[in-house]
Amino acid sequence: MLDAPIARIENLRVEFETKAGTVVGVEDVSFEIASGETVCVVGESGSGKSVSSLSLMRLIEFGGGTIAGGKLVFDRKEGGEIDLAEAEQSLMRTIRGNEIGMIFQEPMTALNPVFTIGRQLTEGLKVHRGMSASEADARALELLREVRIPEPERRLKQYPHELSGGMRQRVVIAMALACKPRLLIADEPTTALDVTIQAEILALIDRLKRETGTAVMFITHDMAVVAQMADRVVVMFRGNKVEEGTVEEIFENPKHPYTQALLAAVPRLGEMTGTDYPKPMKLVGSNAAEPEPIIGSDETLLEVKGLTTRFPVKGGFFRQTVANVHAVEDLSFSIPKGRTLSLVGESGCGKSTAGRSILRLVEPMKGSVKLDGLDILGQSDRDLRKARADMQMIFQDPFASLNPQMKLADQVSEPMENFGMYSASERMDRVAALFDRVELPRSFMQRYPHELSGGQRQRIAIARALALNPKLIVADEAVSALDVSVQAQVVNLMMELQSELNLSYLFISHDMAVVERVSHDVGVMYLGRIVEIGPRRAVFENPQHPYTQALMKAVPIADPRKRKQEKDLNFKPIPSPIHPVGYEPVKNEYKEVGPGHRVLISDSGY
Amino acid sequence: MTEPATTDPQAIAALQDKGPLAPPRSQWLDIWDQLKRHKGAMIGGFFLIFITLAVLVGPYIWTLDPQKLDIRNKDLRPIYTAIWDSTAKTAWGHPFGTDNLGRDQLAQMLAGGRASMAVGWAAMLLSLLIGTAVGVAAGFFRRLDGPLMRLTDLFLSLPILPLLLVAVTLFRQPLRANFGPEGGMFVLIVTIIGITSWMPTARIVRGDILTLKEREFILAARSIGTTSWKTITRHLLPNVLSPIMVSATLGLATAIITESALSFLGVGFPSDFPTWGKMLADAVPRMVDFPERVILPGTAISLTVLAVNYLGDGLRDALDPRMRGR
Amino acid sequence: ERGADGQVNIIYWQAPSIMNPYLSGGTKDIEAASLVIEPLGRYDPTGALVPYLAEEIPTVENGGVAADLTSITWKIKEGMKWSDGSALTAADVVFTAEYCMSPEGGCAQRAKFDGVTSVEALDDLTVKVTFGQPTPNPYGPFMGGQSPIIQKAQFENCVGAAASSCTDQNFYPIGTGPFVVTDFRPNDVISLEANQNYRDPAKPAFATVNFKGGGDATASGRAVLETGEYDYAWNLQLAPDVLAQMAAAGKGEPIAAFGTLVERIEMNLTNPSPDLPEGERSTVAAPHPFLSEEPVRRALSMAIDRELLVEVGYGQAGRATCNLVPAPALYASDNTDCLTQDIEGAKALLEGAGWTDTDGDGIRDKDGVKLSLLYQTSTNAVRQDFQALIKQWWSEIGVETELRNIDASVFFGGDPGSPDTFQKFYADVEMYANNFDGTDPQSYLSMYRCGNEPKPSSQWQGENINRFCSEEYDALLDELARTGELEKRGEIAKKLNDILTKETMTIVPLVDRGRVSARAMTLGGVQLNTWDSELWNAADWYRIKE
Amino acid sequence: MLTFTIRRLVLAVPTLLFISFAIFMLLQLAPGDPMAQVPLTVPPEVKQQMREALGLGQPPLVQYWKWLVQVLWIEPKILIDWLTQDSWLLGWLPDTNLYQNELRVISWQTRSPVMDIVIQRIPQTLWVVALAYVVGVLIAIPIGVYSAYRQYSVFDQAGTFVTMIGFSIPPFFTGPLLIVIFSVQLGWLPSIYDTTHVVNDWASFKIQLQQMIMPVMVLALQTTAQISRYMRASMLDNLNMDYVRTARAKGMSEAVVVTVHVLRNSMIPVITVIALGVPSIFGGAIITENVFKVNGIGQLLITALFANDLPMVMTLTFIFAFLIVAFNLIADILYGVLDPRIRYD
Ligand SMILES: Nc1ncnc2c1ncn2[C@@H]1O[C@H](COP(=O)(O)OP(=O)(O)OP(=O)(O)O)[C@@H](O)[C@H]1O
Ligand SMILES: Nc1ncnc2c1ncn2[C@@H]1O[C@H](COP(=O)(O)OP(=O)(O)OP(=O)(O)O)[C@@H](O)[C@H]1O
Ligand SMILES: [Mg+2]
Ligand SMILES: [Mg+2]
Ligand code: NI
Repeated sequence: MLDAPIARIENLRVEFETKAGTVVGVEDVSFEIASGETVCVVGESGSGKSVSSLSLMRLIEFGGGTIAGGKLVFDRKEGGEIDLAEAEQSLMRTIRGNEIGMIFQEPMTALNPVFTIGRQLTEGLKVHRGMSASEADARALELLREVRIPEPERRLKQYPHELSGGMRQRVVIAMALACKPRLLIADEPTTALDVTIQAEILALIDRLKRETGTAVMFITHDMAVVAQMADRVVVMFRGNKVEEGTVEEIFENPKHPYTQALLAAVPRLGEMTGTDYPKPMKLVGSNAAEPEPIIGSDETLLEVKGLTTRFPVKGGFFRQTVANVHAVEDLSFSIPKGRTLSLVGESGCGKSTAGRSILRLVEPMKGSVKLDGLDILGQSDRDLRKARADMQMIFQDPFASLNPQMKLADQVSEPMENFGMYSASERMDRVAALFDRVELPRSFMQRYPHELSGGQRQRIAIARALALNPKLIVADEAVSALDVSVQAQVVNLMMELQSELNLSYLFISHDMAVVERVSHDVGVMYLGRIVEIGPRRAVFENPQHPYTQALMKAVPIADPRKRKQEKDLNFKPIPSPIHPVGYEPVKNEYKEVGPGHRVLISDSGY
Repeated sequence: MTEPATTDPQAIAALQDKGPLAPPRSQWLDIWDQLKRHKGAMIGGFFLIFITLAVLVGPYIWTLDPQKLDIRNKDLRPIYTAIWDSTAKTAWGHPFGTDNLGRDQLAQMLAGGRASMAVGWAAMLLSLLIGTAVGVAAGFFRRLDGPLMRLTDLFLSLPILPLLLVAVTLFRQPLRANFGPEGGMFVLIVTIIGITSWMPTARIVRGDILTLKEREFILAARSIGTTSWKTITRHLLPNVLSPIMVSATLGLATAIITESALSFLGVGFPSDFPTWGKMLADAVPRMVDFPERVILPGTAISLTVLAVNYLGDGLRDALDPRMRGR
Repeated sequence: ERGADGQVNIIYWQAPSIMNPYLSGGTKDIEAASLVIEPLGRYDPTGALVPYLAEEIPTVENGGVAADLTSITWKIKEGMKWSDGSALTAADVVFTAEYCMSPEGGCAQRAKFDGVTSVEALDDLTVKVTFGQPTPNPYGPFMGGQSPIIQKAQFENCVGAAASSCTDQNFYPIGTGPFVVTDFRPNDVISLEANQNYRDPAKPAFATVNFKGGGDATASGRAVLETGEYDYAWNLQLAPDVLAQMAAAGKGEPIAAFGTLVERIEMNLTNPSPDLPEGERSTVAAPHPFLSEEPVRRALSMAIDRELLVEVGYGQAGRATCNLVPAPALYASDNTDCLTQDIEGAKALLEGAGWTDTDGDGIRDKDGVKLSLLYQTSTNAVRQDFQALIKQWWSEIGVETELRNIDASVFFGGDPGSPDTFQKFYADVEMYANNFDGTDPQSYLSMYRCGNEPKPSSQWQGENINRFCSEEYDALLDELARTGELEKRGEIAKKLNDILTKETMTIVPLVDRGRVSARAMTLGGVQLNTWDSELWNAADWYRIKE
Repeated sequence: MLTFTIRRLVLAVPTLLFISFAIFMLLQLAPGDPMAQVPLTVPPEVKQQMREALGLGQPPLVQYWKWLVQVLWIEPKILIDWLTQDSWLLGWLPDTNLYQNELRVISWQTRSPVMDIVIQRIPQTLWVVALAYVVGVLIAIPIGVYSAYRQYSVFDQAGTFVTMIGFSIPPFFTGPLLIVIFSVQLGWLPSIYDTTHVVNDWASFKIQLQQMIMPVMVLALQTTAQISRYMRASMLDNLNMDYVRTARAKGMSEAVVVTVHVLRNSMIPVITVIALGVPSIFGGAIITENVFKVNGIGQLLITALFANDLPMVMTLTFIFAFLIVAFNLIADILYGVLDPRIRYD
């Protein structure tokens, strides 16, 4: 504790009136934040983190909630302490954005799409600081420089959609900082971002805190981020605070069983160092035997050669193709039966496109894909449908990949129905078996997706993918959107299924720690190409390509004693993958640096 | 890495997903439960049922022939006028009064309601059907988009009156032979209203389909080998239900009103075939002396439209599983 | 004094679209034009002929009409001036005839000039019209609102095919009438001002006319009778109770007058069954299965209560009638047999003719033929009320009726391609109203001549709607054409009328329809005229000062 | 954006040709005859002559071609001549004399050029029908905004109720009702619209207002009902967006949040709905125009229809189709202009 607390939450209780009755969002939470201190609030999804922070801003009322009890004591710069829970909205308006700044979770939607960055930045300044337009503009420019946005002058006149996710999040931070607030609330500011950008944003917040002495309330469910940022940690669980302590205490000596379970579920980069084969995680409280490593076989299942996918950019008067997005360039790899190949890389590098091209959900331009000897790209539409029975896909967003209007059982049985497999009653039996398989109670069969949690939903997606007994599953960011604890369970489930059913996975992710956990082989992608590919151990322990090295450096480690320094980070923005029509990229050439470990030596654009 | 010392059962519970605790129930029960909570929808629904029953069953209870002229008893006032005006000509035999030719107003209301509701529902359903089909086709099949949208423009610019006249000339005879004079005209009117009012639905549905198509679950459906037809019926249509519902509620109102406008312009059902719209149109010149003659059908139309609107609101909420249980 | 009374507001619920009656047969256009252009003579409210631009009405007695009835000579009043100040001469009259008789011009009043072989100017003020054969009624050309004189100087370049491109001339004709058009908005509004060169220096009393068109009869009635916004409303075809209620407001009064317009039911003597091949349907080749029987037609007529129809549909503006020619008195038959309803008599008649209800469904039948009728008419509130009433009466005598109403523009459109025109008569009975121009019924009665029926070979043109055919009738018609003596003509005409109505019941007249218009209480000088334009004496209108 | 616009414009040409052809054939099929107004006393031969004088004897394709040339070639020439000779806008350009007395599109009913009549009707249509649309929109937007902001409040419920009632009552009833109340009983307002009225000072403007108010209100009722529904739905969508929370977190007042941030976003879909409704101004007010005798384009169309004035009906429908296509395009462009996320190319 450095100073007198700036904000003190005492026995906060927040309720929501819903049609189903009163829902308690936060039951009983108390903690305090001192200036110059970063307090991380962690906990699984729905534990009340956002609700607490919104209550502090008194924004909770607009979402239909009421502060049913407790105090929110805030120490104003002048005028001493007040209880925000009792304050008038008009008073709150002078505090919000002025003395308390807030950064929201979703950089994509937190900005108003129809106003320029400049306008949104200066708005608060004009209201709280009474600045003239030109003064506000000058200050906005200054702010953008502070958050290190390239070409700040140009940004002021741009619209949010013209910026990348990372830049947008920086704008949101700049907005929160505009009036030099004394308390900054950051609600999962990096969850939606790439590792590399995440690292930069974290460094930025940390630097601002150090330079201005702002108190920071940092909300996240990513323990690695906590380890990186926190001075103190508050652990929340189902609306209650269950534990509080300095970051070291929490990480090294968690008291509450929930905290212990949480920490156990966090995959940590480097955990697998020294092993060759992936191994399911040991979770707290599971009575399963010590997990076995998954060996797989050497027999090739999927063989991809020279896969190239480009998206035409139409333009001009006749809507002819004027350019191509080179999403995937000359990709070659193979996956043996029962093994996992992971593709990692930054957002937009073509991972998803690669996965979809293999299933021909997008049409590749050239190359060959052979699944168990069957030439996928050569199949007619009808045969392709049949071939798809052998390869299935699990998507990133468990919300978006399930039809909100269909019952779960129907969704899981749909693939079987499509292929006319089994009779109706057999199908239901099989669905039930699949529910057992993915460890969901059979009673869920008659429910709708929205009635399930994210993890449960992802299990449904897995069950659906398994329904056809596929040989290959393409898992596109299958666990990225899940809470750590849930993530661990889903990852374990996938690995168990692999060892039991001898499945092969193409595992697409940007989370290096998870990748380390699950893969036999790893391919690192950059701008549509694989820059380095090889056995996981070789790639992780001995990265050869400069991009791979930089990527490894950016990954936060869930250990407060291994914090990264800002100066370690060195990222260039990814060049555009759009090239005019006649453009022919160079062929990929690889150098073999170890058994099966190849590194791109031709130009990669990095 | 710190291995937890103890395995506390609470920790397992902590990591277990908390699912909904309520036992599963049938979908229709759920929808019904949700609907029950929507007060407007309930009132609307009951009114709709009431009026439907009234026009369906009413004529068997109130057996007076709506076309029967009773010229001696013409221009009777509804019996309730007797409350404030004891000199008013009223008769218990004609509780809603009679019109200028002595036709019983209650019987006319019932028979007229039958026609109006039938036209409204049928035309609305037809226009929904066409609109949804065109909208889905245009949104789903990229190649059909341009032609279908131009077709929509064409239909938007078609004038309804000449269309009706053409249809009457070309099809009256065969339709009359098949459906009888009133039935034939019914089919004609319904068709004309239907094919001149599907365009907004098509536009809205197309827009929604275009955005839905980008959603991951459609891709997922494709990856599990769902055919286009199944994708449309299983995944797309249920998700555009809500804009379709809005179109439906507005469509019913428009259909009833268009029918009345056609009656007003004198191109519609045979003259002795009552509809609410026609009753209203016929009564307008006498609305000062006999306000009930405009008020009765006018209120009937308005209340039906309102009821459908509220019911539609409620159904839209109830049919959306995300809204249910909230 | 001219122009002293300010503005008069006239409302016609059908809006005039042109000011040239030669290019439009519509009453609204003819009447609007009558404010501006005038004929040589007009009919007055009694049907008598009065000279307008002519010195006097030429007759055989005064020598204006040749004794052999083949020519008529008009003398124009001296000093008549066009509104542009130039003098009206015989050349203008001759030109008018030329204009209308030019075949490419599509003159709507061409029938007025039927039989005319030449029109020549004898001198500056005398015109002689010669007919190809003796014409007992030579007052077709230049008489009445349909045949006014137009100015040669203005229309010279508009003869024949050029007629329709002369927009200015057709909208702003130069005339001799009391008013001059200042602004013509087709189908909307006409603004007129007093003609400074009008022959009577004290007239018209109004300086300007605002002639509004459009809407419906109810609204225009309301504008005169209830709100007083307008001074004169034309042709208020409204139910009597509605009209009475409006008049109760006291701002104006309805005025009524009778002419020759008769609302009637026409019986189809041929078979309109859709089962017949096209070309035979509704033609003389296929007689009607039961309407060809006289007792059936008579029974249908007997079942109708005409007085009640009048009460419901027309009030003061109608009279029950049994005659096709209800006026003038000279030609009107005294047949009143049909005026009392006789349901029982009708039943007995049918019974006697062998039409009985054998299967107990309430509909009479004979040899498997049911008395089931399709009854069509044009769309119009009063007609639909009539249909409903008559359907009811017919059902009482065991006749089933299906009603059909057809949009007037189709029903009267004469399109040979449409199955719904009154000429095609694809129905068993149909109802509409018709009248004759002027006071002589000869051509009117000639419509029912044998062979004059609409048929495929004549592109379904023809006026013998019922497909009536009688040698006796045709012989009488020929006799009428030869007869010049009025008494005798009257007798023959009455006989013809009775053949069609009383004796054969081919035509079932219902109502002698008068014209109801409305005037504001403050508008004086109005004399409703059904023989000519209602605005025939607009020059005499004035404002009644309180 | 520009290429998009040009592309769509060029594509619009075949579309319009196709639409006009389809409508032409439809009208050809329609029964009826321009001689319907001619009394029965006029003998059939005369009617036949009149028909031929109108050019009715020609085969339909020839008629269509003639009409097409007249509308797309001759009428524009007249417009250009007028622009360069009489209009103040382009009057400084050298006078052109493109029009050489070729036959224009002539109405069968009035024997005058169709376009002249259409132009004559424009003021009424703009004064009443267009103004009603504007009024309707102006009323609808605040209603929609407020009912969404206070969803399920009394105001919201009442708004829904009133707008739905307004939507469900046909204008042939509301019109006469207003007339009976305000013209007959109270005598405040004229029941018949004077199209010749010229506004040149305050007093005449007041008269214009008086005669406009009833038809405008009757028409606006319909517009209001629909637009406010759309507005409400769109507002509801946007009120739950994250950026609204961001704006509040910045300390913006509710007024700013709603009227600046949310309104602008919600207007995007509504603007296109509004734009797409504009064409109906020119054809959709038939009954109201008739009731108040406003005699605008709608009344012109209906009289032409009943008189079977084919060139008039054809030309009006074509103008209508043109407007529909044009406003489709405008709606798309507006969408792109208002929503920076959308860029057509
Ligand atoms: N507007 C609302 N209406 C009803 N319940 C709500 C509302 N907002 C939040 N809740 C409930 O309050 C609880 C806490 O939600 P909160 O958003 O604070 O979770 P969180 O910890 O921020 O989760 P996440 O990591 O997913 O952001 C949840 O159970 C949620 O269902
Ligand atoms: N349907 C498409 N049309 C045009 N371009 C596309 C399409 N899909 C993807 N792209 C482009 O292809 C490139 C690769 O996209 P892809 O989705 O494969 O990236 P990713 O590595 O999966 O990124 P993320 O981690 O964000 O999911 C991107 O530049 C993207 O903009
Ligand atoms: Mg949250
Ligand atoms: Mg991706
Ligand atoms: Ni550890």
